[in-house]
Amino acid sequence: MLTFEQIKELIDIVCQKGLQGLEVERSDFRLRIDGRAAPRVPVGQELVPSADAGASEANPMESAENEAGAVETGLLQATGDGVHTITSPIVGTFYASPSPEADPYVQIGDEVKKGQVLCIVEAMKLMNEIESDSDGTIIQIIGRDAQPVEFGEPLFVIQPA
Amino acid sequence: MLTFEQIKELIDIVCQKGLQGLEVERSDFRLRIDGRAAPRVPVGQELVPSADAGASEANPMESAENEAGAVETGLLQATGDGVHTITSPIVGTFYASPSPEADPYVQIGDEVKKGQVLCIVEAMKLMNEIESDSDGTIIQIIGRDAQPVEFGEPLFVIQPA
Amino acid sequence: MFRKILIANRGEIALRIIQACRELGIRTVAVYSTADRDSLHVTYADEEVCIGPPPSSQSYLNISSVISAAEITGAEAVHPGYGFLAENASFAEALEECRIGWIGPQAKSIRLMGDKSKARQTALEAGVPVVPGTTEPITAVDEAKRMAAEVGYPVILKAAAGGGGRGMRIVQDESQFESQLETASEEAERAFGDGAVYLEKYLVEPRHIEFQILGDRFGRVVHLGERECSIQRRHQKLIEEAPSPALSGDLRQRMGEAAVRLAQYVGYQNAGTVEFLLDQDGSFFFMEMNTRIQVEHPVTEVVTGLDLVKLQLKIAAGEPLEVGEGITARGHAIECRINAEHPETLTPSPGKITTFHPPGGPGVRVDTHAYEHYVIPPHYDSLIGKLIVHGADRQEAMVRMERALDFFVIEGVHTSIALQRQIIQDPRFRSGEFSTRFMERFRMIPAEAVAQGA
Amino acid sequence: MFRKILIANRGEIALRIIQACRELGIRTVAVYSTADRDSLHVTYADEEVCIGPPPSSQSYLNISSVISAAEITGAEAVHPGYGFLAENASFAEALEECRIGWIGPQAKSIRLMGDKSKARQTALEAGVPVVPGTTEPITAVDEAKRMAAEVGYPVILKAAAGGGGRGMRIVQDESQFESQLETASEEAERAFGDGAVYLEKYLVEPRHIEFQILGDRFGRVVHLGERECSIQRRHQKLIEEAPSPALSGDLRQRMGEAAVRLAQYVGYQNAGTVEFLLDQDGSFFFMEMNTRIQVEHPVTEVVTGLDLVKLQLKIAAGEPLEVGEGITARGHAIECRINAEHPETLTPSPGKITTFHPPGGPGVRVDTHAYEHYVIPPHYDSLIGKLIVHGADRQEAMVRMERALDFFVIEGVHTSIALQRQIIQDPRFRSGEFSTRFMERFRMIPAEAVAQGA
Repeated sequence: MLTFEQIKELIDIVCQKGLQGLEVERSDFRLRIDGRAAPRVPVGQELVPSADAGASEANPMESAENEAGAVETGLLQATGDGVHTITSPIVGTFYASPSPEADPYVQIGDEVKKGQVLCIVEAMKLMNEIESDSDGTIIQIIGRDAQPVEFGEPLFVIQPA
Repeated sequence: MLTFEQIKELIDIVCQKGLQGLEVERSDFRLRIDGRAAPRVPVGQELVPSADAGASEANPMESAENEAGAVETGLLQATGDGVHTITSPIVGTFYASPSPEADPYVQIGDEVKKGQVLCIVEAMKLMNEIESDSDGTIIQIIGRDAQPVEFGEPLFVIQPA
Repeated sequence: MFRKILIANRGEIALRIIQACRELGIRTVAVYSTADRDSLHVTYADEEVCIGPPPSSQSYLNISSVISAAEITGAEAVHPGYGFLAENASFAEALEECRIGWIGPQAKSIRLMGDKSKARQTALEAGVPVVPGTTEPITAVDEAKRMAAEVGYPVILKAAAGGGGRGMRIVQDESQFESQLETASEEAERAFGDGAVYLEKYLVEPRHIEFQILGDRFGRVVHLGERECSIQRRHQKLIEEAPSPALSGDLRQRMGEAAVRLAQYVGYQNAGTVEFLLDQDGSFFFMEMNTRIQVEHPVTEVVTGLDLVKLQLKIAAGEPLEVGEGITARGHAIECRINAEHPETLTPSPGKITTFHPPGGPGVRVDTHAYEHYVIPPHYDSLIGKLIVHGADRQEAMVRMERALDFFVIEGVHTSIALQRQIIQDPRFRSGEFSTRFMERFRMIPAEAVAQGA
Repeated sequence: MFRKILIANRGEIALRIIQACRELGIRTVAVYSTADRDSLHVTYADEEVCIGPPPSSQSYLNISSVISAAEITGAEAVHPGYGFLAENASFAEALEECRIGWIGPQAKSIRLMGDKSKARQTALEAGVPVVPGTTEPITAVDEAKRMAAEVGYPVILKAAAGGGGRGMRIVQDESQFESQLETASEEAERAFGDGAVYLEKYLVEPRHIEFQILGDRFGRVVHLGERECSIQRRHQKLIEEAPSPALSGDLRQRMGEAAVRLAQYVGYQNAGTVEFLLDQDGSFFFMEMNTRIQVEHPVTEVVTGLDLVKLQLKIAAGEPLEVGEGITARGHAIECRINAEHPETLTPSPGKITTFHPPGGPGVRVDTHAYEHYVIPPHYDSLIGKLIVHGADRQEAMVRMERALDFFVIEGVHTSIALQRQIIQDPRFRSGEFSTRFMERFRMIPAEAVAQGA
């Protein structure tokens, strides 16, 4: 059986995690929490005319756009406990290495320091070096070489040290 | 078992968090809190342009129109346990008596039989006698003499025998 | 001008009439069935009266209820819209007896034009060509053959008692005449117990061309040009346009004059439409006259810049026609009727509209009573709106219609939008070379196939 | 013609450009800030690129981001709409360096007309009248007095360093001249540390009249008539119309010729607008030239039947102007700018639109990016749509606008609809006799008072 304090704590967890509901049942005890009302799907999506549906599939941001909070999470996407995402601060073309012949700046598993260059995003012929904003280990490289990236698009996932 | 104060606290939490509901059940105790309903003004109302808001106030049907089920209830309005409403089957002018000098067909408190004439609704110079559809006692006369009535508008309330 | 009128209709046309009344300072009374409580014509009218339960026979078609509603609200006249009581001469007469005005032609014009054979006879008297053929059933084969030669092959043999295609035979040339006549007569005998057969010229690929007419109380009649209405399915118009891509200036003038001549001959007042069949060789034949405002009146409004419903009200109020001679059309207009129906099966699709986003921008007009959350009742016809575009020429009108259909988002019910998008993109539609048989040959590409091709 | 362009804007004008591109078969790239993810221009464009966070300085005004977006999507040209980068000559030049096309006038025209004093000088050279006055600060009182007599009283004295009304003095006649000059100079000295003062003719009740210009790459320039834009508050236009009720045919011709003369003198290409002040005596003066499409372009489109955005695209693609000489306006058009702001306090009202029901029917056009459930972000201007009506004459346009405003339902945010309804009903607006000072004198009746009166 759960105490009053424990019930309160469970409610907090349900809300934090965005769960739809929780039920606990024992022989002489039953608890049911119905999560927050589901956020309405943004109308922008509903309004995509069917003829156009294919046009935006290439957009890797799409999946993040369903959340009302996407503006914030797009900038610093927490994809799990402790890890965080480096996003592109500008529109341009992603380059993993300083020149076509050179080795990539970083590879998966590399330890990086805050301020270390991770890649280049070219915009209007200017090579913008993108630096790591924390110490840690590269656990995922999302940017693909010589491919366009938008503002806020995730490039790297880092496990902070 | 939860104290009164604890229940109040849980209600506050449900509201604050925007939960849809909470249920706690123990051997001899059950608590159920249904979260706030998402406020949703009926669309028909929202679309009334403000400049016109006054125009329809005179319509006695208006209050019934907010309910999706109004179509049904307008035809046979159950206004309480057992009583029922005689509505106008046609558009026209309500007359309580067969002629201006005559007494009204019925008065409050009168016992009426099924098939007994209760009033006249004039439509296109035709005097349509409106009959009671059941035995009972007249407990309310809603139609006003020589005033227009719409289809489905309540005329009498009867307490069936 | 009237101070208050009653609108004996529902849906988009009721709303259209309210718009015209607002602009003329006329108060409006809406009537509605219990199924239409949440309809916009009820919301936007100045007064509203519930006249009956959902079935139209007990509400919108109930003459006594509609007239009572006019009486209890003190409405001076009734606008019938189209459909329902619009072409009911008895209704017009009943109103007259009750000293309530009628925003439409005189009852006698409605009655005359409502009778197909009298209308045909009247057209002949007015010197307006009708489809040539026999007026009496064929008795002598030789005379019938001479008649067929006179009107020119192919000819069609029709059962006098007929309908629905039975007892109908198309005869391509004289060699087949006798055998086909025999078959037709036998079929007619079997189907209707009457072997009598008429003969008529058969139009292979006719176009449906109609002329908008306006007549005032002072005997003046003008036409406002034509509408091309050949895109129909099961005699339901789907897409209309003005002007017709098939008419030369000379032909337009001759057809317009014929339409005016007929209207003048019957002393026609208010708005009406004279429908013609146009043959491939440029000859045209009177089909029927509609004694009301048409669903497709906006295409004429868009190219002429006139407001036909306002003109109807002004004529009914006794004002002389303020329209000049030789109204010129500017640009090109196309209308798509947006129906709540499955685009392939054509079954009606009543229910709740969950998303409703009409298109806007240059040259786009939307006439609709629908809105987000509106529930389309199952009791009435499936028209939920009309999308009308205006372009500098037919080419611009077509691409604008494509764009507007693409941007028109309706969810929750099926609509004809997908079908119309395909028609607009059809090469034959694009070319302007089509007849009333267009839809017989048109095969819609199912939605899944469209999605795969994209 | 271009195959793909990028639209460096948001809101209704971005959508307007998408519409034009669709009709011309041009693919579109939308750019958007993170605040505009759910905007319709993003939904309806063929491709979309997020270019930055909500502040426009970091997104819509960020030249490098916009150009990068064009580069990564392979857009051949950029349409800037109005506002943001539309009159930024450096942007036009940067695009040229990157070999990306620019749908607008040449950078030199933008730069020249963006400099008020150079623009004034250019107008003088082109023989287009400017408001008479001194071009150098007043040094000798006597000469200034002679000048004042020449331009005619009243005159206005303006601080050379000034702005915001300080150091401005209106002089009604010569007897006040010296004392007012002293006061103006002292005020200017105190306010700006510079007592230099100019003299200019003071227009008591001027009207704001602007002419729409189009120029192609082959040196051909035409005007499409005027727009009346005198209904402004704090230099923000609220209501525009075409034609102006103040212009005779002769005056229209002379002003139109002056506008064309100026555009031709600077070798102007693409769409532009020459703004004039029109004095009560019929004399007119060049004010400025806007080197972009205007918010109020639809009123010109509606009366001419032309699509200005399509013409911009065609001109930029090197096509010659296909517009004939002497374009005739048909009927009368009025536009109301629908802003999300409190109609009395004018404070912006961002937030979620809970009900959005635009009007339809004859002669009504709606240009909007809003929809039911749309959240108006607080970062950009408050224009959420434009309601444009077309009528046979000014009278019909006015009653139609009233009707359309009445039927336009927006809930969840405050809008300017109530204010505009009152302006349209104002007797002075109705008479057509008004100036740019109309709104100074206009007092809105608060909503409660309107409700009580009803």
